[in-house]
Amino acid sequence: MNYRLLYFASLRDAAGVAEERVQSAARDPRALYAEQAARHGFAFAPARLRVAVNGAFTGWDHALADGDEVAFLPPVSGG
Amino acid sequence: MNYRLLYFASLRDAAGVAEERVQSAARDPRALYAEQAARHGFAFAPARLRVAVNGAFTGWDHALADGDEVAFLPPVSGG
Amino acid sequence: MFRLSEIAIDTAALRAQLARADAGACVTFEGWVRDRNGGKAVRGLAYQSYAELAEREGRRIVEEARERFAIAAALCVHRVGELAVGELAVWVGVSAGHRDAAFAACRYIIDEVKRRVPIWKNERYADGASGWLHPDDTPVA
Amino acid sequence: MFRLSEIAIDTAALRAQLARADAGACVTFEGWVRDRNGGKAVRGLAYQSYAELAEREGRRIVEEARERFAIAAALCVHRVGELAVGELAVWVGVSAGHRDAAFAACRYIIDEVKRRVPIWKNERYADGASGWLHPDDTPVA
Repeated sequence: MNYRLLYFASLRDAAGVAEERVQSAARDPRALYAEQAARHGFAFAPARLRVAVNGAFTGWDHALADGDEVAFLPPVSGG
Repeated sequence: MNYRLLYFASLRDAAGVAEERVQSAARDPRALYAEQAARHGFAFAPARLRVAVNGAFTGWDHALADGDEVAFLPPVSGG
Repeated sequence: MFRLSEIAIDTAALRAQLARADAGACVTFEGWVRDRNGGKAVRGLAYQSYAELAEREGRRIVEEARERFAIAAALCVHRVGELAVGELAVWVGVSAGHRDAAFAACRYIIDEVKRRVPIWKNERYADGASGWLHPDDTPVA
Repeated sequence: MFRLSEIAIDTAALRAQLARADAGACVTFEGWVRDRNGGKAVRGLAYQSYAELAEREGRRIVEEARERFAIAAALCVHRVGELAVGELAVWVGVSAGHRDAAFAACRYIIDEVKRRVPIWKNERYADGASGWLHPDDTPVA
């Protein structure tokens, strides 16, 4: 499947890009993050992150569809 | 003794003046208020009021001195 | 700082006085003249004060807030005289390193000002009546 | 209303939007860029956001505040991009009939924004270093 991945804050620094398109056999955010964490060397365990698909928060077991926009969100620090 | 009395809010309306000078045998604010309440028809019981002498809050048994400025203060409603 | 004002309160100037390089939070409270009270339409109001004692007690309250909470600066200005509906009656501003102290101190100041500072509100109603108010905004009996 | 802003926040214009004839209380919170954090001198900072989701989540928070508290109006604007020390990073304003609800709703909004809205702060230090921050303002390990 094809996904569009968005990266923010320290994940963006680690990936070296703000977004990228990937081909992956992963069918949920959990598997997709494991794959990308290994590739980019992300330090965060999934429990520290939230996941959003197509601009809405969702769970790590969400069933992904081809073309989905997926973001792994580090702990926020606005305000 | 001579006192200068200040009136505010509904006490001012009842007295018809913002301040007045009175001669009185009263030696504390409690006796002085009883006297003025009878004269002007003040509705407030002393327990509803606070008393200030010379611009500072004090108690009803405060020993008054000749020339003191005494104010009986209705419940406040600023803010 | 606490003071009474017979003219409109310049909130921008007051807020600028709260700026501190080590302050990360600023909380302000504004009390506005409402158009009704207890079902009666309000046209406006007048605040009367015992000015000397009001400023002394107001300064004491601001000083208490500085002692009780970890704040950088605190200011309060209360209008006196005639006010129209929608006008600013009282302004409280607090800056602090962090928001907990800023919220707590701002709340403390307005609560204590309403409870202790000798200022009295007289509301003018649309039906032509007027009256002094109790602290809980019910009319004096 | 919640929105992100890439330019300085006009607080006077926002406050004017909160005015309601039946509102007697207005509470605002401002988050300012501090000159230090954890003992390090801060030169400035940059906020990054996931804009689409940040505005959606921010609007949800303001809507929650309107459901939970008896308020008249609520607004929140959060800066993104580069900010200098002393600049306004986030503004929350709430008007209400009475001050209890105004204070509670203002506090609710800033707490939830800091907890939930996808915005990240990167501080630039006087020693030339920079770093992303955790929600508790400690550096990311």
